[in-house]
Amino acid sequence: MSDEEQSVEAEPAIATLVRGRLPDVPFEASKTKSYADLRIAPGHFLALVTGLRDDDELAFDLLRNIVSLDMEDEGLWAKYHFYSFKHGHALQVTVPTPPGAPTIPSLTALYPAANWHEREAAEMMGLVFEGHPDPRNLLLEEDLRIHPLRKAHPLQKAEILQGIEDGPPGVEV
Amino acid sequence: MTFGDAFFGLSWLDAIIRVLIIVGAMTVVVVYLTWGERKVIARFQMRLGPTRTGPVGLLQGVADALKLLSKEDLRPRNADRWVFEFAPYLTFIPVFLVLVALPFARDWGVRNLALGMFFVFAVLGLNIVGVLMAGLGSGNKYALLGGVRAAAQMISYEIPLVVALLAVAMVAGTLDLNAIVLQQADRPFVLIQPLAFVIFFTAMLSELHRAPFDIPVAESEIVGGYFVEYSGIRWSMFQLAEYASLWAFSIFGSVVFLGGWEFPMGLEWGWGWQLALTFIKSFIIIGLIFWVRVTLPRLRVDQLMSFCWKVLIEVSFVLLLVNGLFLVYEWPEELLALANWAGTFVLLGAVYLHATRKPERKNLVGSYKHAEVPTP
Amino acid sequence: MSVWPEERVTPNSDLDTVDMTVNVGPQHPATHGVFRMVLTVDGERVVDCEPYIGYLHRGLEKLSENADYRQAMGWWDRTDYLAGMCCEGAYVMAVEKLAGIEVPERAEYIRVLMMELSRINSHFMFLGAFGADVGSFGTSFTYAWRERERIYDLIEEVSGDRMFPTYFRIGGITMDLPENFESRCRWVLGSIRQGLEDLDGLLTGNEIFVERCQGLAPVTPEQAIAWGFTGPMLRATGVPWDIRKAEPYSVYPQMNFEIPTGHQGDVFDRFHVRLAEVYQSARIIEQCLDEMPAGRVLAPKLAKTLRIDDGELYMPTEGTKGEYGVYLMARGGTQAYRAKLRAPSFSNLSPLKELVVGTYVADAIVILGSLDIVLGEVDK
Amino acid sequence: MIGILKGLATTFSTFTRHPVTIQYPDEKHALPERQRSFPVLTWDFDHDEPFCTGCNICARNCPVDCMTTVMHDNPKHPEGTSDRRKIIEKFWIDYARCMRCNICVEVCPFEAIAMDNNWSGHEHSVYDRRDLHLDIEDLLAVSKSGELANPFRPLDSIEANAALAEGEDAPPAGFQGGRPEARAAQAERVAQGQGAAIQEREPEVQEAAAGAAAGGTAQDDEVATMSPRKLRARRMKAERDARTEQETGEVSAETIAALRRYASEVYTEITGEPVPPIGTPAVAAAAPAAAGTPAGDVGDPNSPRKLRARRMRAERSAGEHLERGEEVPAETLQALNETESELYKQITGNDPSGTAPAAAAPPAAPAEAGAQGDPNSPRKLRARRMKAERTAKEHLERGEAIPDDLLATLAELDATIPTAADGSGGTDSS
Repeated sequence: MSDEEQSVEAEPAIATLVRGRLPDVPFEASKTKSYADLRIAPGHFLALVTGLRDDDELAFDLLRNIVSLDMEDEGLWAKYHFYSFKHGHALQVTVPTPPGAPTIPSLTALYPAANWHEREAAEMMGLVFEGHPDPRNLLLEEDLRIHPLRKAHPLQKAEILQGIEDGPPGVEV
Repeated sequence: MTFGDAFFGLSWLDAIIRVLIIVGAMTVVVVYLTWGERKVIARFQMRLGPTRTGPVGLLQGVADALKLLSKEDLRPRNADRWVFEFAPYLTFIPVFLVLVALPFARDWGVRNLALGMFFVFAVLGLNIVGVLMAGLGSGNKYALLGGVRAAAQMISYEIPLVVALLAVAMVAGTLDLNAIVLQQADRPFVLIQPLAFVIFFTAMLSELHRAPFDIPVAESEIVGGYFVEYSGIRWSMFQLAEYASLWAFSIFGSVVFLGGWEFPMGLEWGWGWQLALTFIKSFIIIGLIFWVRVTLPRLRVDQLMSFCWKVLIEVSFVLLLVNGLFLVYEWPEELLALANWAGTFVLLGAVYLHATRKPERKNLVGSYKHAEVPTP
Repeated sequence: MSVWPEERVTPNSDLDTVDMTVNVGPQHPATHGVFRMVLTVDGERVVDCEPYIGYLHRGLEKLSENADYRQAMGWWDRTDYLAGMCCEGAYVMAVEKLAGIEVPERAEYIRVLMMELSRINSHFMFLGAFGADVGSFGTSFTYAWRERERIYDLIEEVSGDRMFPTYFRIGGITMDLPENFESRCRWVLGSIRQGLEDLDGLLTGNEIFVERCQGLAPVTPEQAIAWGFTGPMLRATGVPWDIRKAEPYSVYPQMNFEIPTGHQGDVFDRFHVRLAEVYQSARIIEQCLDEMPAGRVLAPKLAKTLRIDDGELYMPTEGTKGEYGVYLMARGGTQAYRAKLRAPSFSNLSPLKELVVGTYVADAIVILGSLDIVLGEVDK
Repeated sequence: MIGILKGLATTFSTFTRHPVTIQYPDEKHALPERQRSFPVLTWDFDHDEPFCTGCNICARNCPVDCMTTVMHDNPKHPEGTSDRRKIIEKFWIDYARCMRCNICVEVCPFEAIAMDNNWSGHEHSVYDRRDLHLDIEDLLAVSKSGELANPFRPLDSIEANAALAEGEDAPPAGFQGGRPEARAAQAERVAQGQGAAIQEREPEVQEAAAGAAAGGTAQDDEVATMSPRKLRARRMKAERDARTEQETGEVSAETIAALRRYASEVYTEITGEPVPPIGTPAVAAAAPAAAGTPAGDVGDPNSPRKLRARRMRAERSAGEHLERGEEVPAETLQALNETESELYKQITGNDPSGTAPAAAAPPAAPAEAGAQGDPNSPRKLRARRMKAERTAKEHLERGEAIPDDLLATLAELDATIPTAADGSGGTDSS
């Protein structure tokens, strides 16, 4: 499914396949440099994913990766990458969330692999995954409520002489 | 000059002098055993081993000793004071007692006891107490786990050790170590009792917490076992005990199985040659121990226990039975040797078949009865 | 008594034993880096396991978003620090695909050769460390290290640095191979095969080793896929899936090599799959050496500082531990707008609790060793 | 048991093999040429100063910001021993932060920074992290001590690769800095008592003492030796200033001077006078210093520096001719004669005529010009006379009458007053 011959407006094959198999799920398809991308609202997201997983025509049984994105004014997004061993095709699903409410239904029930990915996305970007069994911080300390990967979070000034200044190194941001 | 009679006629002075000689010999041997082990294991792993201290690293043992002497001797606060402090002595004294009964040459030994072998068995049981005291006394989880594992292992492996040696004693007819050596003039007992030697060797490895049985000191699981909280001179006592028992057991093995100071040369050679022969044989056994230590991975605790209780003890009792049968009916010795060799191959074959049985699909992950325990 | 911590009492067991928590802490010889695992132990059996990660979190993704594409290279080969070139290759291929840069043929071959060398390097680290976990007191470690040193010397001669070569550039590689590289490489391959025979002889047939690893934490293919296992962990369960064949990139389609798979997905199969993979990688390296074309090693007319306009891409590659995926989003400018690493060890480590509960303490260490995790990429 | 026996056999076979470890501090294995430990600065033995000019490109490109640089004017530039105008003064690299990614070596335009590829680069262990902030002395020590014998430069390799790929032969190794030959050459120079650095150019006379006029002549001299590209740049800059000032109405004096100096057409628009051609180095003495030009900014062509410059130019061109074996052309001989160079004596065998005719000493030389020596010496008089004659001739060529103050000086120096018919045109051949 290389991208070149696909004319820009024609939908990628996967998208038409998914639209055929799951007619009632509203999503817009587009192409990225690597995989076809389906954009869907958080509301219908769970329906789409259950369809993708259970439908034997699609059979996306591997959830590869969850990427959390901070699109500044357009709110927080999450991108999921699926792969099917049976058919060998892959797919990317984008779930944009409005700036105020970054909540997405959690996939841990469908894919156990999503557990740690969602915890990391939650702590790094501030997305909220409802229904996650264990929403504690994964990489950062327990009580740390900052979201370092957000664009607003400043990159700490490179402290020139570690341990020289009396306070903790490089705090004066 | 025979060494049998007492010095200056006074038996107590004689005892003190011999004990001092033994203590001197032991420290020298222990110091050079640590160096030897590190050198030999390094060679097995294609590296150089200690070369910095002394010409070929010869002063490594001395350097270690000095370092340990200068180290501060700590005791953790929640450790039980007296249990913690007396534990090293209780692991070291039994090993030292074993050396008392061992004949190094014709009459060279502190005391030539009529029940030499029996005395050794009795004394061996003591150091389990020391290990347990160290494990429980130091108030550290790792030490606790190590101590309990060590105690379980040593107790269970003592039985096959004792039974195998009894089988040899039956064939020799006496418990006096000197007499046993004299009987091996024409053929060492290892040729007649190979199964006993195999059982003795494996059981001895686990008594010394060595090679496949070094579970109490398994550095990759519980770091360091029962002596993890010790430091300085107390820790060196444990090391001393370990290497001294290694040397004591190898001397014991060479005396009982490899014909000690008599086998190939007979009695007319001087006591110097006899001493040298005993040492050479004990170094052969020590070399075997190092070789096994470098090669074999570690057994798990339950495998260790099942190997001892389900395999070694049965085989050693069968060995005892067979020896008894042959001795009662005075069948020829060669037949006895043949039966023993057959027994050895049966044992080794059983181990091989057990290990390479077709891997039936064990219970799948997560189905252990404990798993439904509510996690916090 | 002060020694016994007041822990939860295990219900429905006749003897009211007390569970003890053993802290296999960040500084522990068996945890391959800074990883902490708190085991709740009932006697010798593990009842509960709580992994703690994040000690080696260096903010790779934040740094990559605040440095231009060339500068970020230095951080990416520090993720899987046992196979520097594989990570660099993944990152560089992702950026080139995003920017649409054509890499000359010779550079592709050299990249594949270097990536396979790093893969062998990382597998030797596993074989050595796993032997030590099971208890062979460092003999397997020194055998493996002898080969790793030779591979590192070779990489040092080519790129200048042993672990973090920063040898690849966007659009090719920095410099061509030195003249004596071919003979040196064939000699190293010979010593790799010798090292493999040593390790094979030492561990594989060993009854005690077999006894310790056989049937330990077996995983079915469905469970593995559900947990997101990839690479040797997934192939050990019998699924012949390798991204170099499933979604080929670079010049891998011209290479012929098999994909070794296990049967039961237990610790023993994982060991065997990785051992077999080293032979396959050696084969690939030989093919690379034979078919190495001449020509340029850097794309012509490269921009001084690379600017990529809008676009996003997820580039999965076959890292040493599994699928090492690089997600990049660019919105103009010299810096990536979002860079995310899909680390194989991160997913392989996540079901540790399900794998370890019910086994012994000694087995927990062996299972952790068999996952072959590298904390650099788990914590990113 | 077969597996265990196979294991024992393997360990025994390794027992018999030769150990692979070496005693590190005593024996050290040879490092490959491309080895890179930490960045160090390279020392230019030819000019006895670091190659680094403090341009800060490496500090900007460093992903971990581990470099800080301070730049200052190169004291050796006026002395003429180095053509670097700026040189590095302070340079810190924090080895604790450096991740050895080799980007600084690749971006450095002056090959001033290289990766230390010998063992000294690996022995930086210190007790305190702050000791890892190496300053310029430590950074230069490796190269200065000659240890950094053949630093490896990745860019040479890329260019060499590209060249080989296209089939040409590989360009010569780019890295000149810190080479052992240069170090040996410097050692010889120092042994023979010369300065540690090569003498690039004549040390420039301190500008301040020569005052405005000399300043002018200094600029003229500069114009004479400037490359066409720089000239064009200066001219266009002057024109731009002129344009801007024209909008504001009045064009300032120094812009006009600049326009004149760089022979820009805009000059003729503004002042309506023909633009004098710029004195190109080949033409010896045609500096258009018309005495009557406004505000005498162009400066006196016969200032000692001008004379010396002309003499050296003449000698150089004569030398070239001699090397090529041709006969030295007339006007070069004449120039040699005028500037009393010894070379004239060697060629023609008699004393340079410049000093022979004892012309009356014309008193009207600009008083402040003769900074050295007695203003009325015969040589000075002759020079003034010839200058007066030349200016008079130019006036004739432009068709104007010779101004009377010039007539007075001509009479005073009893120089031959050129008539309009005298078309010899003096020496300013185009």
